Amino acid sequence: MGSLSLQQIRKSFGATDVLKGIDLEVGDGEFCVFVGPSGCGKSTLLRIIAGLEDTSSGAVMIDGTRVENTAPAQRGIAMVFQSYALYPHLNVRDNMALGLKQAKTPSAVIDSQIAKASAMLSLEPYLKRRPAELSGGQRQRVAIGRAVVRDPKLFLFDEPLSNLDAALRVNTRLEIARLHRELSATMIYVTHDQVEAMTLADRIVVMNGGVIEQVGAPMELYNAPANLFVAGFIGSPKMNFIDGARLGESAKTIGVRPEHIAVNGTEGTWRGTVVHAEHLGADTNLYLDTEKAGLITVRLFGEYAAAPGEELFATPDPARVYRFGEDGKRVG
Amino acid sequence: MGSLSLQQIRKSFGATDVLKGIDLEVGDGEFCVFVGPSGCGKSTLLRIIAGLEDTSSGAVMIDGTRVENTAPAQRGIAMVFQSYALYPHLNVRDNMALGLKQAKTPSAVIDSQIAKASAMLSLEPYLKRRPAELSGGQRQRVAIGRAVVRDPKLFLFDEPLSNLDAALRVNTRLEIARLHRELSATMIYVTHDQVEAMTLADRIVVMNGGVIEQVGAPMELYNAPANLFVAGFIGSPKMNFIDGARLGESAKTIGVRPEHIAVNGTEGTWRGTVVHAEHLGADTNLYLDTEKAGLITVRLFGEYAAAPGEELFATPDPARVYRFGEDGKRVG
Amino acid sequence: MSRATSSLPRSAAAHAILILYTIIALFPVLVVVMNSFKARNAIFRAPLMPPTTTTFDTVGYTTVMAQGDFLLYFGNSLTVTVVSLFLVLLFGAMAAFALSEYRFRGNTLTGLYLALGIMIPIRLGTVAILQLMVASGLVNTLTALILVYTAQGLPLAIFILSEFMRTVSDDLKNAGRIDGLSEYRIFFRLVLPLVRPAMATVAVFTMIPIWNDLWFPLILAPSESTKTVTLGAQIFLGQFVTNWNAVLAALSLAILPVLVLYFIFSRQLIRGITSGAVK
Amino acid sequence: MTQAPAPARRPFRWHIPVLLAPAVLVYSAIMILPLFGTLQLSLFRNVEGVRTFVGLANFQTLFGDARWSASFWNALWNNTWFFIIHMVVQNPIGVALAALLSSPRLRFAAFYRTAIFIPTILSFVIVGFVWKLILSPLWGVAPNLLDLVGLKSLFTPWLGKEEYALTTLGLISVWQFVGIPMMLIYAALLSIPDEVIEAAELDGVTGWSQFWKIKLPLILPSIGIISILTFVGNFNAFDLIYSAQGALAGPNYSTDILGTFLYRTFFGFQLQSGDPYMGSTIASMMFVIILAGVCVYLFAVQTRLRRYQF
Amino acid sequence: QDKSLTIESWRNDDLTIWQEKLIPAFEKAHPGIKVTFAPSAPTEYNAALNAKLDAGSAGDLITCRPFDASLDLFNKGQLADLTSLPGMENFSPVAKSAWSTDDGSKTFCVPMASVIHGFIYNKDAFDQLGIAVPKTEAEFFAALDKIKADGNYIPLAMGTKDLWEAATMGYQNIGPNYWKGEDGRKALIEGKQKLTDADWVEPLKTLAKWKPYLGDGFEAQAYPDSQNLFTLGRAAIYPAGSWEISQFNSQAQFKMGAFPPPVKNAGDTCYISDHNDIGIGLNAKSPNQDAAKTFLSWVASPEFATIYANALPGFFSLSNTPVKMEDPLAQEFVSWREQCKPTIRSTYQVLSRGTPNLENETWVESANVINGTETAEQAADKLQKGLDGWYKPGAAK
Ligand SMILES: Nc1ncnc2c1ncn2[C@@H]1O[C@H](COP(=O)(O)OP(=O)(O)OP(=O)(O)O)[C@@H](O)[C@H]1O
Ligand SMILES: Nc1ncnc2c1ncn2[C@@H]1O[C@H](COP(=O)(O)OP(=O)(O)OP(=O)(O)O)[C@@H](O)[C@H]1O
Ligand SMILES: [Mg+2]
Ligand SMILES: [Mg+2]
Repeated sequence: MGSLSLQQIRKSFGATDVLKGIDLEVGDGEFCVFVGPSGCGKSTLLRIIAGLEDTSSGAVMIDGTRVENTAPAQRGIAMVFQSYALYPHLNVRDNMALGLKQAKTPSAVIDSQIAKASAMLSLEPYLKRRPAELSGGQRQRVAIGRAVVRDPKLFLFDEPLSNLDAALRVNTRLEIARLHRELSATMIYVTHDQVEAMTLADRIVVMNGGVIEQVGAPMELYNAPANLFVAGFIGSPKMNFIDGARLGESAKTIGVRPEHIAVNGTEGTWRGTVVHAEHLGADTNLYLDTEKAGLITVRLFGEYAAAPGEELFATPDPARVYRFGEDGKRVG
Repeated sequence: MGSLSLQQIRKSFGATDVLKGIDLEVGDGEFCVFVGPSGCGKSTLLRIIAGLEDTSSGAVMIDGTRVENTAPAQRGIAMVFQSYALYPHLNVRDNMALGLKQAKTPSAVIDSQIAKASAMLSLEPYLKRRPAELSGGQRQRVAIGRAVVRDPKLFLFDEPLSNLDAALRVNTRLEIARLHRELSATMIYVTHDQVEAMTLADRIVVMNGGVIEQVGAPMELYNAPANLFVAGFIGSPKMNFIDGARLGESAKTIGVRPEHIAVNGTEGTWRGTVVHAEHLGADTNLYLDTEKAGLITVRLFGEYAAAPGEELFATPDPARVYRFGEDGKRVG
Repeated sequence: MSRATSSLPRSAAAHAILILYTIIALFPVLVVVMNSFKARNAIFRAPLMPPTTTTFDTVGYTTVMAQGDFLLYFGNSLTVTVVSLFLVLLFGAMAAFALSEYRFRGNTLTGLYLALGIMIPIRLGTVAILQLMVASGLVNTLTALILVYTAQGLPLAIFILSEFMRTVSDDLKNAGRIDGLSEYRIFFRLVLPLVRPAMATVAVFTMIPIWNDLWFPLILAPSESTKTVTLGAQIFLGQFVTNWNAVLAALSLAILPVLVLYFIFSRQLIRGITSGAVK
Repeated sequence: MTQAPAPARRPFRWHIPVLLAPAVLVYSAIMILPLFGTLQLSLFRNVEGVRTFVGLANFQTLFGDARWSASFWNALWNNTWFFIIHMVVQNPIGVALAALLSSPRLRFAAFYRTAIFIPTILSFVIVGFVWKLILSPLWGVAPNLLDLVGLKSLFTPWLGKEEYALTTLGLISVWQFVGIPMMLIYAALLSIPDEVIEAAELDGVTGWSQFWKIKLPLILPSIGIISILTFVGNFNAFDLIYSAQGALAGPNYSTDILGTFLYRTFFGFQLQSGDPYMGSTIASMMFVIILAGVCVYLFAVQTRLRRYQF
Repeated sequence: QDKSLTIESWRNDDLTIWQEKLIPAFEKAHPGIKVTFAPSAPTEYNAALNAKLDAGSAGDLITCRPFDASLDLFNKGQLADLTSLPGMENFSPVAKSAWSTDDGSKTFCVPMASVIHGFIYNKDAFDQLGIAVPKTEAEFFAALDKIKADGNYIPLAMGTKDLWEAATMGYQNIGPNYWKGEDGRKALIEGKQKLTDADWVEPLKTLAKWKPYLGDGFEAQAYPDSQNLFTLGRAAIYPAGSWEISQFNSQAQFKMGAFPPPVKNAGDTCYISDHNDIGIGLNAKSPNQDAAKTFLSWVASPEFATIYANALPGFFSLSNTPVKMEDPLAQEFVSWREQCKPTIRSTYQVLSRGTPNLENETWVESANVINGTETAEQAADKLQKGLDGWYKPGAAK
């Protein structure tokens, strides 16, 4: 229960092709994260899975059954909307309870479900408030709670944590992970957050411009990106791309992740000047203007005292250098 | 031009006290980031600065003039709303142009401003679309663009990047930083993102429950948090808090950041078992269940192969251990 | 065509109900229009029969065209209706915005004061209004009618519009304020376009009584050059004899312009909606 | 910390009077002054051809004189019934039609909407004529139609029977005006954000229960408006009854409502010459009744209705 | 400079006659005066006229309703005194009574026309069924029975929906025979008789007996329905006012005849309602007093009477000089003036001055009686009670 299969899904709004043939299999109980630049069609795809939007062509199958003509409520899914979509006239409790009441769930069960969800999302103090009286983050938590209480076989999350603060974000992320383990429900999750994507996903789907660029386990994408786009998209700060010709390499583009470059004050492969240093506490990002490789980013663990203007040598880890061909595909 | 001073700002909605006496000085040209848990009053404070909400009591001064009775438009500010608040009936271009047209800016200037902003925010393809035809992230970029084109002396950003994808996020973040340098405008910025807060801020204001917990430069907060709350809030993953009594310390609580713990397969201070490992590519988070310190998080640079169940020894960096007293204040 | 969110039986039922009600709504109208093309005898002999070759008769229309300058009357009606409508919408929306947007002392009282007008039939004020018009020399001008209809339409317009204006997002108006828009511009550039559906609705409500009114044209502007269609058609309502052919013809014709206006507004309604609010 | 200088006084918000002025001026000059000029006549009486102040004597007559009061209470009760018919027939039908029409991607919605609205744009003369024609026992439209469905025995001359006439007229009025609640509700329904409806779809709240649980609560303010408009409209109604049943609102005053009663008294009818004094007295009573209703709405209902900004 | 005059009227029906015949005739004789006939719908006329007079925007010439409606205007000073208008001598005091003060000393409108009540019948139907024109009530009902039995025709074309039809074409039509015309009417005004007296209840009783002869659903049958019913040949007898003549002539495709209200017993004196209906007066505030008076004098002239009566058969001139009329049906009606005693409608003079208004009540009660929702006695009782409520006989000035 809960497997999903998309076959050649296409969608256009008028003349704009938003999805250009999406094929995807999501196994039962899998946690699948969609990432991709803004506007690439993630929400649209999610809405198609939910049945809120019709496909222009292609098949959506849940548990092996084609569901294009099944009403959203019959698909056994729950969805958290990017814009929350709370019922403005109901208080938090009723927002969560409505779907259950509709399904004639006994009220004791409703109560316990809501108690659970609101504890998990720290919503207890607000159960009697209406959405208009909540802050942005509080609203988002209610939206998550509304999905969670329904125990669906397939969860659809559209950037559910983007308005939460760091602490809550981590908590809720862990709760969602736990939820996933406990319910063994299938989850489709759209996010912009690298950490969320990497930690939650069984598989990450990288979308771009209406097509899937690569599907794979998080570390697979990190270690073996299929092409320039995925390489640049996964990992933060972004992978450094250097013109192959400049380095005398045959590949079109050479990629090195910032964390795979070591710096040294005295010697190294590329000599450069510190342009800017970002001190994040746990790590430090240095922006170096190098003679050979141009402007590169280097990520260092912990604090590293480097003032702009300082001269440094950067050395890429040779085992961790990626090479991309003319067509953007990785060649080595 | 652009300094801000808040004196004893209080605000209540009916019986709920949302702001409980905020005092803050923001210097001219400073970049000030507000962080704090959801619902702590950040948006409310921003709205009070903008003049969209009246204070219950207290004084708001911009450039040394009390502005409580000055219309928002006269305060020389621009604001990016958490809910975007785009004009639904205007296309992207007009959304950005409206304020300028209003100020009777010559149309050549309008054009160039819009060209600049839309290039910076990758909005060129959408200039003729209406907000309803944009994705969430695209809308948010338009909202930022609308503020940017106006060159105000005081920017107010309410979680402007929360719906952007990682790449755009970094770009826009850098653009905002550049904007700040170039315009030397004062900026007040609300965010949930640690990286944003740490990299952008001249000073970070940590709010909690309607009061300011601490104000300081990013690394100051990271290295010298004033209390448990700030220590826990700044830094991700969160600082490990260990009961002082358990470790035989006099302080009530001992705090160690995950990145300040080293692990070793053979020896160390705390022996523990790996409960869960998060592989983020650039770093790895280990959750260890230790005998002496309970459940702790350890953050390691790069990839680290550790399977749940494995036994490991964790050693905190003694120079980086924080101690907190009964009242939550840091004592050492 | 959505298949997932609308089931066939449900939409079939919806269509069935709507068709049934459409028939109920249109049947009498059809009877009127049909009969306007029939000879008098045929109207009453067989009111349900569509005009046949034997009963087809445009005598009604020829009478209408022969008696009085109906083209002029149409023009007058249209002028009066459109101008009053414009003023009602403009003034009404302005006042509604002031009432719904700002908190000021006397807000509720002003609202109530502006609503008084819907509680007493304005006809009762006829004599005073007429005296006012006589004094200002406006008798037998379309201006007199426009003024009266504007006043008459305002209370309802304000009442409805202020309700709808409350649903416009505050953040949006605030964004405008920060953008430096004056309150007037916020009203004209932001709020007005967003309440377009409500404006269209109010326009429709306001327009109908104006178009159909008989009383004020009769009192204020009965002269040949200022007659409205409805007043013109009254010529055929005699004391003992009513020329039903002519009345039906005149009033059938009179439906057309309102229908056109209605179409214009309902397009606004739809356009207003599709421009929709955002998040 | 330096003591902050006192803030500049909040400038006078000129835009409020400016926005209100045109409406208030036109409305006061052309509506309120004449109307209250008329209403104050209720305190006067024509004594020997001279207008004389008589205080509340006219009201005493209206309620004390058996004949006046009988007419008044009759009209008031009829009016109330007329209103009830609209509330229980017109508004639910209007809301239901709007709900059907607003269902997403309904085909021909514009056609239905227009068709249903057409009766509203007809003049009373036509409405009176056509319904008299249809319901007339002589020309056979209604009897024949009933015959078609085998219900001919149900036919009676509804407009001519005391017990049915008012209800029949009420239903005709419903037929004519159902477009108004429909349009208002339609506009309100369309302003509900799609995503909220979609969330409901996902929650399994569809069809009627979606209407009851989601849409209806969100359009309550509009329903409130419609109710009060119906109330005001009905207690001011006049034209339909006047054009269908004449000023005497027959048979035997069974369709007399406050509007016709007022009109007859104020402007006179046939041999009865108009009595502006008693007329104004009745008008004042109507005004009081309607004002009371509106106040109840404004203060007791409207303030409790929650509005949602979408 | 031409003077131009505007005539206010409720007679939409007469618009073409004025435009095509009367006004050209006048303007030809009086160059320099232009006349416009500006009618409004009859139902709105009184109210609109009053408002315009009060505000001072009314036309120069005012078409006068009979009795109190116009008397009121005169008392308010809105109608000019026309007692000494040249041409007024052409009218008898009876003719002028509808537009004179109660004491008859002042007249304020020039009488234009009266209407006579009676019955118009479908001659073809009568011939076909072999029915003779009924002279007495018994014959009348026998004829009705016969028509009803035949089943081809509705015996009587009348409905009660419009109320006034029942009162005017029913009650006021047959009534004078019972209350003996002017005698009864005057006695009522003087208080010597009451509406509960037999003479006044009787016509209601007779009226109640009409019910079975009316068409199906007559309760919802409006006045135009009755007209159409008769002219389309579906009814045999039409309780009529003479004003119907011209329309019926043009619409009915069968031969028609007319008879006066049948008397109780053969040989009884017959009474007919010959009711002053239309007059024309002068707006006291008109700026064109002289021109208007010229016009009014012309209206009082036999020339006008002839054109008018022939253009509108059924509206009979009130002028002393006899008018030659072409229309046979109209001649039939007017011929009754010779055999029977004319009277005006009983409720019009004095008695409808107060509230409740006797005329209005009579409409309602007549309809109730025919509908069978009240008995004749109950109705009479109510009428008298209503009258007693305000009318003190003798106190009338
Ligand atoms: N109703 C619509 N009409 C026209 N274009 C639309 C419509 N809805 C979405 N689009 C376009 O489709 C594309 C995909 O939108 P979608 O909302 O799926 O993006 P997304 O991947 O969710 O982006 P984000 O991360 O910013 O939320 C966007 O370019 C958007 O502008
Ligand atoms: N109109 C209102 N009525 C009542 N309470 C309100 C209202 N607006 C905000 N609040 C409450 O005030 C508190 C602060 O809200 P605010 O929007 O400032 O939070 P925030 O810090 O911006 O949170 P987030 O990070 O989630 O956006 C919240 O608890 C919220 O529920
Ligand atoms: Mg999206
Ligand atoms: Mg906020």
